Amino acid sequence: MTVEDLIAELQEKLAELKRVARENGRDLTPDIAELEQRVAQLSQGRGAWDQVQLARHPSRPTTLDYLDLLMDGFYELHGDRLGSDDSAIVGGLAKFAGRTVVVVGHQKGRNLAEKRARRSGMAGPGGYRKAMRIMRLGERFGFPIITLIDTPGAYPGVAAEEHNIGGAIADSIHAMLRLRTPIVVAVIGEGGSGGALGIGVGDRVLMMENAYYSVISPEGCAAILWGDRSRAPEAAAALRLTAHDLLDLGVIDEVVREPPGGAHTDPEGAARSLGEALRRHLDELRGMVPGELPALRGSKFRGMGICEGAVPVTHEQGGE
Amino acid sequence: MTVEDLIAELQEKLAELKRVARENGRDLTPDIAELEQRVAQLSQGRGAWDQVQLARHPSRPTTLDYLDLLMDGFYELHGDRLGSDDSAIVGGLAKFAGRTVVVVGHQKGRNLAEKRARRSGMAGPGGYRKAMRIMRLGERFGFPIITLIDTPGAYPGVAAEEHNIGGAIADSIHAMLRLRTPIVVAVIGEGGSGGALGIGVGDRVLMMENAYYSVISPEGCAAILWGDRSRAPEAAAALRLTAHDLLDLGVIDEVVREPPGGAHTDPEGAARSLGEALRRHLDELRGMVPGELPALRGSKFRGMGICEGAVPVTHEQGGE
Amino acid sequence: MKVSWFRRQQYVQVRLDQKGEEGALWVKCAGCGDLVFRERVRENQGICPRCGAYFFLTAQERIALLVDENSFQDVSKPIVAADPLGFVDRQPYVGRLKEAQQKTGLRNETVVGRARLGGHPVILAVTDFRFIGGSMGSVMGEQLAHAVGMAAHELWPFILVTSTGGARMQEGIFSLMQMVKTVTARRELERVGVPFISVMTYPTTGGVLASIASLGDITIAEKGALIGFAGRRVIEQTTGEKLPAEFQTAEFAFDHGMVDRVVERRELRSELVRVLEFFPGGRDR
Amino acid sequence: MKVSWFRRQQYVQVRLDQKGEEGALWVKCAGCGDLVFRERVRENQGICPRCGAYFFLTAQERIALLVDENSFQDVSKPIVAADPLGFVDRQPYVGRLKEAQQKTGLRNETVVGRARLGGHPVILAVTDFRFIGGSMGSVMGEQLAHAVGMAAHELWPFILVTSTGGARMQEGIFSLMQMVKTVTARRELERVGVPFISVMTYPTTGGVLASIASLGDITIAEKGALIGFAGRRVIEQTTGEKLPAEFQTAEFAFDHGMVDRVVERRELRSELVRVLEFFPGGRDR
Ligand SMILES: [Zn+2]
Ligand SMILES: [Zn+2]
Repeated sequence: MTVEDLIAELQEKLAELKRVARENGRDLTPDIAELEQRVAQLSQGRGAWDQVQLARHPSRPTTLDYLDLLMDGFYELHGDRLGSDDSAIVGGLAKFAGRTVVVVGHQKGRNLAEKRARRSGMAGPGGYRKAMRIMRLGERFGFPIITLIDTPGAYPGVAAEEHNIGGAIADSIHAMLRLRTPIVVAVIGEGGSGGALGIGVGDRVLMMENAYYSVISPEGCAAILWGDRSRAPEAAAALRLTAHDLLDLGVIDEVVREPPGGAHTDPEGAARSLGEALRRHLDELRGMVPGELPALRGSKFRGMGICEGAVPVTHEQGGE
Repeated sequence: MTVEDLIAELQEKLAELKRVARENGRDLTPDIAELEQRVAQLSQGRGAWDQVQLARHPSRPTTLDYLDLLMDGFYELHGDRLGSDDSAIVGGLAKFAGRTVVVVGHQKGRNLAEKRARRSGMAGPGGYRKAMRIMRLGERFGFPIITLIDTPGAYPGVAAEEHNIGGAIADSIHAMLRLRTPIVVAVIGEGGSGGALGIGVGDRVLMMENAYYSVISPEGCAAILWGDRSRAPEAAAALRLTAHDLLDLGVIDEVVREPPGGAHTDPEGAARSLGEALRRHLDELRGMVPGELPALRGSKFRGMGICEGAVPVTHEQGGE
Repeated sequence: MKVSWFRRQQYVQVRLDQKGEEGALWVKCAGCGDLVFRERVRENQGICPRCGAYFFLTAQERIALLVDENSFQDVSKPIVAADPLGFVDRQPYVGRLKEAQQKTGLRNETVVGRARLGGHPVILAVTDFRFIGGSMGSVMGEQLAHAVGMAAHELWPFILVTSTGGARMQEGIFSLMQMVKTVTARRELERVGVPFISVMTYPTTGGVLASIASLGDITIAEKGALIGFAGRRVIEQTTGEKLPAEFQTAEFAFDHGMVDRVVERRELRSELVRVLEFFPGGRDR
Repeated sequence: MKVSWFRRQQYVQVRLDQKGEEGALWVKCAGCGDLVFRERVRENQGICPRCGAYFFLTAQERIALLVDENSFQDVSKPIVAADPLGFVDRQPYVGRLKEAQQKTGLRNETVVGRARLGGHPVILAVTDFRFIGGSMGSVMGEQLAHAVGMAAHELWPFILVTSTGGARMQEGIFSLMQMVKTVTARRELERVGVPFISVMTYPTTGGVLASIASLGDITIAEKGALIGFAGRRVIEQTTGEKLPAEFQTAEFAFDHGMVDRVVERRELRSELVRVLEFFPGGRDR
């Protein structure tokens, strides 16, 4: 259901309520007010749900697609050295703009079988541990790190909990804060909560125009708040999860333009745009003293948050 | 079968062979020579097998026994944070001689049920990863580390291989070489190959008088060399695996005296003796610059090995 | 990932005071089903005197249970949640916050203080589940960073007692970013060699588990705690898996190497004192 | 832990030349059972031209297969094994060594050289399984330390190709200590930022797997490799477990996250060149 359909449906209900109120003389003001508010919220935030849909578009370029288009050779590395190789995260060495970089990203899969094998990019603990291993490899040789985020969230499964998925994400965040090499993060599709953040701690955080990044999926949010997953569009609007929202909120550093109609309509164009942004940020970071990066990266995130009644905590730009 | 029994048996066979040779006029010289050599080897090395037996004595004090006797409070820590808590290795904080230390050791179990649960001290990958985690905790706070070795070897099992037991031991060796805090290792019972070495990289390596430390179990060695596990006593003699052997070979730093009859006859006495040695070495190491320990530790082990036809490689004392 | 905390009664023997029950003399124990005298429960460290089930503790109760008498000095930052998204669900977030403040008497879900445990000075931070599920938004992130900063400055051990459903949905992406913020804070303690003891109580889930709570030097789970990243229902719905009986309990966390110890509520204070004995330092000593 | 290498034919398609077969024109392939012309196999990189099974490679054959033509310069240390324990089993260790030397024409099991791969200068070390199972004693430890030292000095990547049954029993505790020694050497490479590529071939087991071989920056398993710590028989006898079909194969190691890639013998050289392209540096470049 599109947002337009939903709005139309709500407006029909609203008209009905008003008719009943008028004809039967009943006071339905609170119900009418609530519906009007929902319509307003949806209209105002209709872009949000549309962008969530685009971010999830089945033909949207995945991490491996971008690597094919952007990198001059990607040499995939495998395994966490602890017992598993989680294919929901891919990582390896690549040549980008003539230099070696390390790339790590969620990989959803490009067909049904692959999607199943990769659990649609929902990584388990082994995925984050593999990511850490590969990123540390990059650090050892001073290679900059690029991470590409595209996941509905970490995998919610029994085995994931048994292998301490919470601890794995925490460790990965911790590890990324310590890396003495530049890190540029780009949310290319879905930025699903902790599963996204697990590889999301960078000196720069970019988002593709139609990507979203959220503390919880719109469906999960709707289920918790209203017990109704179908109200996801409203949740999407309320969560302020679009790239432009996040730029306004000061949480990301740049919105990467996509071709009109979205990245899936012109993957090459999207890759060019992403590649230009990555190159620019890596160039800027290359000038910095590697030993200073962890502290700057830390203060960037340390400064995120908005409270009241105290000295306002503002977003400090790390690395500039 | 004791070594004495074995020698008696061989000597009987020898007499028989000689009789046959004499009476039948057959030339059995090679067979007689081989048997004579076996007897000689056994007689010369009879201490070896006796000490292996003592090292495995069911009442021999275990790591937890020594901790009870030596430490002023042992606070056990658990878990590798990766999905398992391997009880074949115990570790935690302890007060020793008035100061906090970190202790890690194999734990065989003190009764049948415990032995089963702890797999008689045969640690899997989770055990070595737990050990690393706890040792790094010690390093963070500058606490010296004591490790107590008492294992027949790493656990040979399917799950162990699936979780990369080889890599876990390699990582642990690597981690111990990097720790910036003093490490004293003591082999208190069985020092079984890689499973022992996985927590065996120290600035000082001590052995209890009746402990053994070997690249392979005597039984395993006998099985490979002669296809006959019962020839373990000979293998034990050939392997030069006793504490005094290893001291002579320059591989360990000190033999810790045990009460006459072995540690199990007087655990308190054994603990006093071990405690005195640990304290002395820790005191010596305390004077050193923590940042220099990894390099010294490395060069200690870097210097181990004897080759011919080149500049002899001798055992350099680290940390002195 | 946000964990729903609505189904907690199903799987551990803990019960949240219901709204409206605040003043009641008797409360019903979720463990044995009996009505027990509220004051008896309070005196008994929030443990049912009949069956031993644990009741929720407020932050104040938790603190009283842990610290040396009269040693606690509240040094929380005087901040309250903002509403950076203008979030409205069943009610506006600002209304939800007011309600929580009125119900709990707290400005926010996180209480930070200087305290002593067995004579050892510490910085203690406690989250209160009654306040919007003890969830982590910008305020909790800032309070924890503030607490850690003090601990690093004083060289006092830092103890964090969590009771939280995870990230606070209503502050959207800011809540997610607190995961990183709290970990940057944790790194300050590493730099100065100050210990961090993480105490997980019922429940410690979602984004808080996946950040600072999992990074303790020592990690202790209170018996009866629920410890897990993803919610049970989410797991069941996503994977169709049947969940083991002990799933996400303190014992499960212990068996899977996530925590150092599982400790009874009655023993928690003495356990922490025991741990603190191992760490020298602290400016007062 | 020592792994017996006597049963290798059971689980991979590799076959060691038998003593006495050295000069034979035809060899029997363990994969298809056919008699194949030895020279054809040699020319075919040690791969059976009928069924694709891999034959063992000598160190020289392995080197020839990997490096640029005429680029290999043997810089092994001129050392041979001592007999520090006076070890005697079926025959004295010194005799066993002489026999191995005669059979292989090598002084010892480890060959170290400077070489180029696709133009990239590297230090290459290869172990030869024919020499007492390619097992690690003091000599291998010293050769690898020597090789790593050169790599660190020249800032050239270090490539180690292992074919080894593990630690060498006959040198007892000294063999065990080589595990630490090789890891200390590996640390030198970290300090200077020189890459270490570990190539595991049939078999890579025991103490070598549990030390330097597992610590590659990049780890490549040759298809058909046996990779495992403990021997199959030891596992079966100790635990009574039934071993999975793929147990300890290269694919098993890959599935369990132990290696980055599994590579066909024919592709190994180009694979290594591909990896080297990512690493700048090396004094000649
Ligand atoms: Zn009760
Ligand atoms: Zn064939």
